[in-house]
Amino acid sequence: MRPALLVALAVLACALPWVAGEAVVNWGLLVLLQVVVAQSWNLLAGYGGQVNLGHAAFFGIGALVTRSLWMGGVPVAAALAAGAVAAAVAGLGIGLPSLRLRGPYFAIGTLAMSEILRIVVATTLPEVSALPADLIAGYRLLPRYYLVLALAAVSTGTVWLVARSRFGMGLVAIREDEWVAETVGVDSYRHKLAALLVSAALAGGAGGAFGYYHLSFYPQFAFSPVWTFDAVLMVFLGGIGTVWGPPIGAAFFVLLREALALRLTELHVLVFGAVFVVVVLALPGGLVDLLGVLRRVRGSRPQPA
Amino acid sequence: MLLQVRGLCKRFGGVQAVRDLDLDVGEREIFGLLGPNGSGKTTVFNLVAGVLPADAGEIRFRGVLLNALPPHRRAALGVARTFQLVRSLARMTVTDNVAVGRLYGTSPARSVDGARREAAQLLDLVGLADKAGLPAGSLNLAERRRLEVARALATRPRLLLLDEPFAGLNADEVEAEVRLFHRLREEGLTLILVEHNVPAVRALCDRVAFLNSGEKIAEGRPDDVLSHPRVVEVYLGRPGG
Amino acid sequence: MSVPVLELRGVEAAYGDAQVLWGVDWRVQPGEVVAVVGPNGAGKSTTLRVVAGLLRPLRGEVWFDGTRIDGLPADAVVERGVALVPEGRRLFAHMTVLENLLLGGYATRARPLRRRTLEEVFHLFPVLGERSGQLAGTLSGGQQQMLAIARALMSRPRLLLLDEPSLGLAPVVVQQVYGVVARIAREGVTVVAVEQNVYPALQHAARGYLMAHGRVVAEGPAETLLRTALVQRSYVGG
Amino acid sequence: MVRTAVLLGLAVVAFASGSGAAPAGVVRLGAVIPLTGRFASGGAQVRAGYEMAVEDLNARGGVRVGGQQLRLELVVVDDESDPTKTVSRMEALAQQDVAVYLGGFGSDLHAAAAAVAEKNRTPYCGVAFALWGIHQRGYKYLFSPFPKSPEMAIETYRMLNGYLLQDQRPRRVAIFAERTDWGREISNLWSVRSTEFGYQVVFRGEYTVGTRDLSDLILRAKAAGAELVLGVPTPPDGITLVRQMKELDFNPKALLLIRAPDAPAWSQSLGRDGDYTLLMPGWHPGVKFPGAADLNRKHQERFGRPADVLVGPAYACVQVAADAVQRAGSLDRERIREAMASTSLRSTVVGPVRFRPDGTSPVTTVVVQWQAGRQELVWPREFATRPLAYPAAPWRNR
Amino acid sequence: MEVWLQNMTFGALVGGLYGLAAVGLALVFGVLRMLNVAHGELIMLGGYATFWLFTLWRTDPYVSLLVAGPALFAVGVALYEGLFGRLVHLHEESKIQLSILIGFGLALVLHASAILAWTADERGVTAAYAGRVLRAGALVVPITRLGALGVAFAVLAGLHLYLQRTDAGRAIRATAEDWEAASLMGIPVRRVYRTAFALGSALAGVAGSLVAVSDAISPAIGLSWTLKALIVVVLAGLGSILGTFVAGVLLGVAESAAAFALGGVFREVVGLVLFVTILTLRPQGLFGRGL
Repeated sequence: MRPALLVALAVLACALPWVAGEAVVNWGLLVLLQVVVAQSWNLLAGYGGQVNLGHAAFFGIGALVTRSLWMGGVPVAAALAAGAVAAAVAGLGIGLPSLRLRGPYFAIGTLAMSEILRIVVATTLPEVSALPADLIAGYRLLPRYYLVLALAAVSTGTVWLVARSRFGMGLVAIREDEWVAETVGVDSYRHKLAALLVSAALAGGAGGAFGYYHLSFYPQFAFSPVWTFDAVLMVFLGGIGTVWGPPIGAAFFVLLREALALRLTELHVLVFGAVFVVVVLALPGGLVDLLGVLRRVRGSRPQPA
Repeated sequence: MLLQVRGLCKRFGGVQAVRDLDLDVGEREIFGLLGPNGSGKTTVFNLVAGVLPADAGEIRFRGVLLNALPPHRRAALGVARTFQLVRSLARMTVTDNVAVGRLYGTSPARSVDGARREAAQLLDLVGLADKAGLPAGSLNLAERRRLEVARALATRPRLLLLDEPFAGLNADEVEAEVRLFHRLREEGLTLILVEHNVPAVRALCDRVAFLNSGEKIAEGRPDDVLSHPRVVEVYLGRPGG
Repeated sequence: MSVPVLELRGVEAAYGDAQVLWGVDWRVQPGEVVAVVGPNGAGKSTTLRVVAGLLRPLRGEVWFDGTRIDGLPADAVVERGVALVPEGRRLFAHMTVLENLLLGGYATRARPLRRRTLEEVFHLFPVLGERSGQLAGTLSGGQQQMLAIARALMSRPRLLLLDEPSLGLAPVVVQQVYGVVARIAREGVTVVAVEQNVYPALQHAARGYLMAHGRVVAEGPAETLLRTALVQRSYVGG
Repeated sequence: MVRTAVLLGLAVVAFASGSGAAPAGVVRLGAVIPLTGRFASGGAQVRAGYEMAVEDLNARGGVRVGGQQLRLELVVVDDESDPTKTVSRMEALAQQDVAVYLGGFGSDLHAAAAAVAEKNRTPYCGVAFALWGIHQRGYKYLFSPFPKSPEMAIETYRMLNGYLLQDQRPRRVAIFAERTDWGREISNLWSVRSTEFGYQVVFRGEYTVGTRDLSDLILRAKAAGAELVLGVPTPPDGITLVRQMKELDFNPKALLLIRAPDAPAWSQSLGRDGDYTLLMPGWHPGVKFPGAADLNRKHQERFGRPADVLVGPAYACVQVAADAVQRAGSLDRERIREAMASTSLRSTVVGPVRFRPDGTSPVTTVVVQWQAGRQELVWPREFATRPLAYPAAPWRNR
Repeated sequence: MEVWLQNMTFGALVGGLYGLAAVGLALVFGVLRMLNVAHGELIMLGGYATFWLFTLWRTDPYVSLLVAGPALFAVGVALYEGLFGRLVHLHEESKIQLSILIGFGLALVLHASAILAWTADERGVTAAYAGRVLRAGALVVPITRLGALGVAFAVLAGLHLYLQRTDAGRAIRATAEDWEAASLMGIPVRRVYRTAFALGSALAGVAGSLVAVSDAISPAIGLSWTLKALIVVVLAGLGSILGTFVAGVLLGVAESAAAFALGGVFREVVGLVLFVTILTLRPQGLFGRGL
């Protein structure tokens, strides 16, 4: 992506709360939150080739730990860090056994493990986690927005760095052919595990931000497989294994859905589904291809004399 | 001895793929493994490279027992290989296929950029410099074979295992490869190759071993082994083939 | 000369952006055994894929028995009487030998005669009859090649295309395979065999093409072609 | 490609041109309701109630604020039964000058929504949730003219004792609690209250929502000789429960399920097996409160049946909101909240409404029973359209 | 002991439905290499077909299978021609990816359309004989569920025979194994794809009918059935129709046993733990031959 465009986007993102209303900031926050979830998933799936369908578990653990600590009086930064670490530890617990599975077995195996976690949380913590009235009175959206913005920047930066690092080269080699990667000296298990841990920590951070952002939700909700599926859809839609595909996918996914929901009371789900299918058929390589298309269109336009 | 194999055995289901095999390959030797299809040659490669666990026996590389080490550890010690059915990292560029090797292996490059620079030199060596920026999946078979060699070399190995490096190459290409392998040996590498191409084996190998049904039935200089009556019988089918 | 059973006129083809055939012309007369040799990447297999309908040519025409068949899907080409034994045999490994053979006779024109064809095939390849209940993936390499050819014969082709039938087979087995090919040809089936190894192919064919870089560079009687190939040093013989 | 670019462009334009502030002369009520997803069936009833109430009130001239007649405008947004979307869509409504939030359906969504209302300092009137715990968090903007678990637990036993003589009563009670906060809350209350009314809980079992087999609970309750079964299943779980009770030939004398039998589809799905089931939907079209008959008539015209059980409470919510706006004499949300807290309405379709400090309201708790494929009001007795049918006929005799 | 047996019986009956729900998904994935995540929504459509036939004309739910199956077969043909068929020329990875995306969009469209058409209410079909049971000693077996299991088994056995014994069935298997080789046999591969997709949809339709009889349907049931089917497919491993069915039954039994031994809230957890355990011990699934 062009640096000028990147700077413009960054300025826009930072200035958003000062120029737009609460609802728009809220949408911005949701987009950025999904950027973090999508990027963290993209890191493992797009670069390491491991389709993890249990991503929601990390998000949920981050949300649960961060929120419990924060509501218990721990400063939010520390709570968030704890949430990310807890998610990474869970990544270790899930990763050690499941990374030995391959392809669809890894995908469904991780899905099963996260479902186990969700049901256990639903069973042991059925109470709603609502902020008490005094915390609500002091609630401000702004710090939440900037926190999520920072996380989105960190996660996208992480993917950008990984894509350019030795570690990333090793990961991509594993994605392409694990045997070959091993025979040139890539420790595939440790690479995958490391990618999973980073992915889990980022997802945990996103969950932590969600726990800090949301006023009232049931703990099991943060473990819902929908978090995983949304991430998968946004990454596929935007362009898997690219740095800019997931953010584009997330923006499209969230904003189109919200825009339709506010305008078409009954039909919005139907229209969203139909538009989604049309876009997928029109851009099978992901929305990120649109960047290339636009560039080509601009480049080929005849210059005015 | 660089590579020492003692009593190596491997069984797949009911098939004894490798049976009680002993091999000794010295530094800077070019060693050939011959034998008909299914004689266990590729299995020996897989056992030495570590993608398959051995049932019994020992594999020592420069005195280090390899048996329990995973493939990437063996690569770090200096064992590199190519594959019979070429395996390229299809959606990576030709340069990056080689750069990956440079970033791992025995003496990894410090930076990705540095690895890519060195990769470019290796691509020159194998004659792929003009394809550097293409995805590896777009190369043809002969080019991918050379890419595999470059990638293996990028790990700075001491021992290079070549699985049918001449399959599907024409005479000029084979000749170029033979020259390349001689040059690698001069630079200090040891090569073991599995090959059907008899003239190339004669031209290249110092010593060969002949396997049949997982057992070594002859070992020695190529001419001697290829004229060994049992070898002629099982492999060539008719004299002078 | 009579109407050729197979004729290619200026066939060009590409995989994606990469063009691999640059105007291939073949003329194959009924009952011939034709060998197509050439180094790897010469476009031999690609030409067969074009004839069989697996790849649509960019330009050029493919005529079979007086009708144009380029652009037809593979299954329609089979219906007209062309059978390809693909490189690597491509058997249905998880299905039995018998099932593989029955599938070979799937084409509408072959199905009514399937029982009879099966008997003929078992006569030609007795080992397949013995192993008809065995999974195809568990056969030995030579048996697999026999099954691949037998499966193609089940469609009662008038033109049989063989892609690298000797690849990966011990020399003794190669002799057996070509022995069968000769018998098939005697029954009146036209055979085109693509080989990298000049010897086995040209030994059993009367005539051949030498291809390189996506073009036919020489054609003629097998003997002559063998010398040309050697002179051009395109090969180190096996 | 071009097609996609145009589509994307349209999406962006549509998004950017968001509808803004409410026009003058309008009181905007914002409702985020599940119209798709798992809570959609309840959401549809709630929505119908809101829409009909707004129509009726506007037909009567709307509300009078500061000497001006203002029209009510209802903005309905679907949250797809997803609490995160509830939040973002409530925020979007906040930008559109919503004077009062109206609630959706289901405790997940209410919990999220009530907190957003609290944050935005906007009064929130919600029905169709009986969870009492949510009212105990010190929220000031949350109001609910709907019976809550404590009343429901008491009325359960009061109704039985009111109809049945000592020796007829189903003394041995089994509670099938879904593993949710509401399931736990009410099953505890049912347990606690049982002894003071002369009942004994012989079996309490929990299950997760969405299960396809409840035979383990049924077999245990049967073994314990339960005569009364209490539960709060979701509709699919309720259908599964009744079917399996029949299959396992478990014939309690009474079966009371809250929520699952609310939907008119209950008897359509279960036929005669759905009969005898008791429910506590919070309202019934048979109540003789002012306006209820009128509402039923209009509902009949539009949907071909009297008002569904959630339509009434939803309708009442709009009545409460309109009343509060009128008494506040302004569109200032703080003042509307004050007014709503001091509500004292004598004539809504759910009867008199006033609010306790926790936002709950001592509204009439009704008990309804499916009889011959119809929902009949059996309690309170003065409104009863039919007497209680007891004991339930064994499955095989229906 | 009898209670245990009773419990297991129920589990097996529910599990038969799991198996049937999974087979259609497995067939489509095995032949086309596409993951139709709207499979659960097709089950939902099958359920509504049965529901309306029953409500409008009192059609026996087991008879309505004969309508729901073919109706969903037609829907499958339409979906293949309109959507999924556009992906067949892509390579495997893109095919899986894009089929998931299209399935997701399709699921939303079907869900929303179903609400518009039939409201969001939960429905079920209760025939006159529903709830009747067969007795074997103390064991009771509800006939509707037994019927569902019997139908599921009969349909799958029929499918099995079709795939093993007929030319069309062998063509489907051959295409699943190697579509290019299949086309060289004269098999019209695209027509086979369409047939397989439509068959998968028809199986979803039949499963939906049985869900309406023994469970409840609503526009929202799709996702949970898709997930359940996915788990059964992987548990069984690809490549075996009857294996998929057996895996479904096993999962049902395991869930019931768990619910009984440990309490209802652990039912699904134990099923999943069992699944993960089997996966780590036998990564190719119970009956699979690896991918």
